[in-house]
Amino acid sequence: MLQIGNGLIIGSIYALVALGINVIWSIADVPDFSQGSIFVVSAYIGYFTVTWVKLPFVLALLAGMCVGSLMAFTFERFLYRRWRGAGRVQLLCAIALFFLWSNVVNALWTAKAKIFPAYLKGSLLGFSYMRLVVVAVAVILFVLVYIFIMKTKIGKAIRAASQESEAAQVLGININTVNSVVFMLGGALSGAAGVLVSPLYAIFPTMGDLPLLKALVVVILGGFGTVGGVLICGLGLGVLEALGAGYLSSAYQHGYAFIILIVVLTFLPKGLFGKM
Amino acid sequence: MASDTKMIEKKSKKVLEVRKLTKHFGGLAALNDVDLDVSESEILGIIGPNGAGKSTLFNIIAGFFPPTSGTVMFKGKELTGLRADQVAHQGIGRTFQASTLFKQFTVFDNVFNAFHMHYRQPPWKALLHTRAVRQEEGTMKQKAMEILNFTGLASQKDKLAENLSSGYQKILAISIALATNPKLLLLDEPVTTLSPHMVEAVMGLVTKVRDTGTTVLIIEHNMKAIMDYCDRIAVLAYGSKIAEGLPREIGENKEVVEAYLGVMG
Amino acid sequence: MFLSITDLFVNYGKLEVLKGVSMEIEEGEISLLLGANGSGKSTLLKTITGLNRPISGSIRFQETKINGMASYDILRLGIAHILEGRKIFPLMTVLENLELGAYSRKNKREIARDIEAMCERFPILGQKRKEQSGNLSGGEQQTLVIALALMTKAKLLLMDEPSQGLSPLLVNEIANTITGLNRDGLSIVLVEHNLRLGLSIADKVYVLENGKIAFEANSTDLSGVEYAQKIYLGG
Amino acid sequence: MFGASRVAIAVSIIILILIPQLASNYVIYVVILAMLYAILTASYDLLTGYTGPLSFCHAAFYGLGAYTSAILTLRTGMSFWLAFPITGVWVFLFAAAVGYPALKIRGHYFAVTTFFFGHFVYLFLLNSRKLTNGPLGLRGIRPPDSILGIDFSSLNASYYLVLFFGVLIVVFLHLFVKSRIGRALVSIRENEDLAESIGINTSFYKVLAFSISAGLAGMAGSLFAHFFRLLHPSTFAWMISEMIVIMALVGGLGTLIGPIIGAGLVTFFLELVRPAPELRFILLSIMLILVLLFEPKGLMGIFWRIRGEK
Repeated sequence: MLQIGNGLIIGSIYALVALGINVIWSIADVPDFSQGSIFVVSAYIGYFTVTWVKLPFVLALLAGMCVGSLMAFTFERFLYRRWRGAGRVQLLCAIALFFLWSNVVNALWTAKAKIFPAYLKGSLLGFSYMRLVVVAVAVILFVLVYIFIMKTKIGKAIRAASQESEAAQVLGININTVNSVVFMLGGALSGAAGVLVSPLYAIFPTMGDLPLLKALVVVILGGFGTVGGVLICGLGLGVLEALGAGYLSSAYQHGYAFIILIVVLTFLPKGLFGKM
Repeated sequence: MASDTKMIEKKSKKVLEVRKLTKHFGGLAALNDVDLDVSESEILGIIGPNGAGKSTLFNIIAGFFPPTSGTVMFKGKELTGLRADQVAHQGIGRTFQASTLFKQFTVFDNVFNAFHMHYRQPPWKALLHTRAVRQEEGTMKQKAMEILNFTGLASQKDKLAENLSSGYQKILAISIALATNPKLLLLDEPVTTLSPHMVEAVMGLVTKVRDTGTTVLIIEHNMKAIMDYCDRIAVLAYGSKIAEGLPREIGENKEVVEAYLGVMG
Repeated sequence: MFLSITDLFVNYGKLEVLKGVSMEIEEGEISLLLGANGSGKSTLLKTITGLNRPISGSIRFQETKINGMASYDILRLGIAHILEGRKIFPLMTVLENLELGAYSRKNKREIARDIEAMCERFPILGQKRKEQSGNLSGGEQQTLVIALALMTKAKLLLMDEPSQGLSPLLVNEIANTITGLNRDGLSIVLVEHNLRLGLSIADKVYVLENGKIAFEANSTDLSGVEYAQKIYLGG
Repeated sequence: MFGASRVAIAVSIIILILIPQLASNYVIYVVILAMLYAILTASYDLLTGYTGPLSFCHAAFYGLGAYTSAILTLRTGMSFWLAFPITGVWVFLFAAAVGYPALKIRGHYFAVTTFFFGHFVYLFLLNSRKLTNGPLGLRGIRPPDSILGIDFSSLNASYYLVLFFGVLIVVFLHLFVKSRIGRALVSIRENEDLAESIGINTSFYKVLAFSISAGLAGMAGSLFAHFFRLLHPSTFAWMISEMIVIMALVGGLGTLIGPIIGAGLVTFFLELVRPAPELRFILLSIMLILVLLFEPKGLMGIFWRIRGEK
């Protein structure tokens, strides 16, 4: 029970990062590794907002999301956009950005782990409130993104562009705007995930590696899935890992995702779910 | 009379037999129960409106994807289930609709590379570049030059493929396919977009290829090329074969004209 | 002049596709653009609506130079484009598709009214408005594509092979729809393989060959067979 | 042109042979490192440069090789001279087993999968405490046994050992890519459909290139293990894979010589900024972005441009 709960908590972090990567991948056709560094940078921004500026956690979360979307916007506007259609270069650029920012963080704030101060005390059914907040915020963000994608005008434009890019363009959809919006959306989600996870674990420069990898797996398994599909895949992966760690071996906890990935891709090359 | 007996004689030597070939993409039927017989040393034209399933037929014969049902027999041997490279080893060469070439290679290297499956020296010797291997490569180079001479590209041999005119690109695509030494050649739109002069040149080459004993299957929209150079024509529409016969018969077939051009009278 | 194209050059990679296309299209007419496969008809249409960038030459629409403009600005000026191959948004409902057609328009009440009008004009769309458009039949999808383009309220409609892959019965329906639209005041540039469809409704005919307009005429000047010979039989 | 490049290669080999006689121990040490990286980039080039698929896990095979060789010699007392080829074969086979399903995945999916695989191997090295001694690393690895009276615990002898195998591997790669197999690989890179239509079994050759590339990286790992005699998982983390990618791109993919020059230059560059270690990778990644922006063909692209070729 506890394991399933913890799995859901970490799974909702995977799902948050995955959702952004998923939308970006379906529009810009690049697995945006730089979301991993946005995750980390935002976690630090959240940390400094709480410890230095002494603002409440909610504002730290917002700050992280703003910084995240700003970073992603910048990357898209000034780098990825130059190579639209040249997927290989975009991918190399994404890797370079991830590499760059991991090291910038390391240079700025050292590899030494920082402890994010607790902002809520107490627990429910064995889960601290802070953990429950993670799931709650994740669910709220998922609902918001769902409404955004499904109901708003720009959301519909995003879906249209991901299905038939040229047809969307001749109907008056500005593909540059759509790109900017999806990157900002992705950045905000990764930023939120980074800040949310900070109080549960320590903050350190490589904290984004695993969530990024797991999110990429979720996206691939979900086969550019629906918003709901990403959530289910993310939570499912979190729970599977937690159960695996509990009953099999915790040392290889992070390998399960890889094994699942290889198995699923071998037998179901299109992933588990349908399209957005 | 004489030509009729020749036809009968030809029919007895079937090279390719397509039986009840069906291909569904999702819910869409791209090919529906298509039967097709191709005799030795004939040029068979396949025509039909866009989306009729012509390229799908080629891709299935060449092993690029499997049919939903039905079979393809080549010289009495079942092709269905073979990979594309295995089909090539059976003696089937093909070109692609868009000018699919090794664009960054020279014309010569395009053809030379296509000799891949004719090497007999074992790979470890190839690594050591032994004298036998160098000799073999020399032979292949010679053969590549022979093909370029045959197709008339010898003067262009050092140009990069991407810098060729579109007509020469189509000829280069055929030259590459010829390097596999095919018994059956599948040409996907070999003269589309070409000027009448180049059409003559390419189709002349196709005839020359046929005269060496190779059977040729052509998908083409240029009706003049098809009518003038094909021995027989098969017509596909909406995934089914709606007619087959001599060019003269096809040209007079109202159903064909209607399906293909939408022209009455 | 309504739409005027002067000396347009377009490359596709290193391949020269259009080599100096010039044509003038009058308001209120149906212009049929013919040419063999790969002669550059789709490229020409895509260049008009900003999906391709020309190397040189100019395109003017109602005296505004539109080459170099982005697709969404060209649409706002009043040119809609029906791409080849029934490009709808298959994972969205019919209604959502129609809303996307009106993406560049602002007035919500008008849009709602137009959607209703569209559902009346094409009853099948009204019946299936809640269905995922990917599940519609080929003919229904083609209807939806046309409805989508109409939702843009364009003055000029570029249509790329609307009859492709449709049965003869549906082709007739499409022909009726196109003439209907034209009667309502829409100018149309039609790329069409089906000569009978094209010639029966077109006012002007243009033939694209070797990257240029090789030939233009009023559609009544020649019979269908002569056109067919011109284009397909290499006459 | 051809003659000039032959002369250049001969001169560089002579310089490489002379270095231990002329330079300080520090320089020798750095050049050994550069030569190990050159083996890695050259073998990486076989897959990504010549065959096409973009891979982000080369350091994983490097690490697998290093640990395999170290564990074999430590646990069984096997000699380096036996462990070295066994390591190569084992990593080759391992890569074939992984590559067979993985290479069915195309494009970005493959790249992401390799990235994941690289991290997976790193985590395995880090967490399999019994086998690899986990984060503490492996110590006490023996230098290669002496043969013909050469004592390989000396720096100079190690240098010549790495140089010898480095040259051997590069010559092998050169022969490989110049052979008809190499031509088949390049055909696959240029156009996979056309390659199939001329009878090339593309999946077989891709797995072959992947496995050979990995096997050679494994051998580089083995050399590394017996030269440094100390292994730590972080030497094989994903950042090292990315460093190899950067070295190869800086030099120019698909040229063999380019990635080797890239390895040398980047290693040299990394030593220059040694006083500010936290800046090293920052500058490296900026270097990659600059290469992507201005000359995707790397130094070889600049070289060709100057000579007015291609």
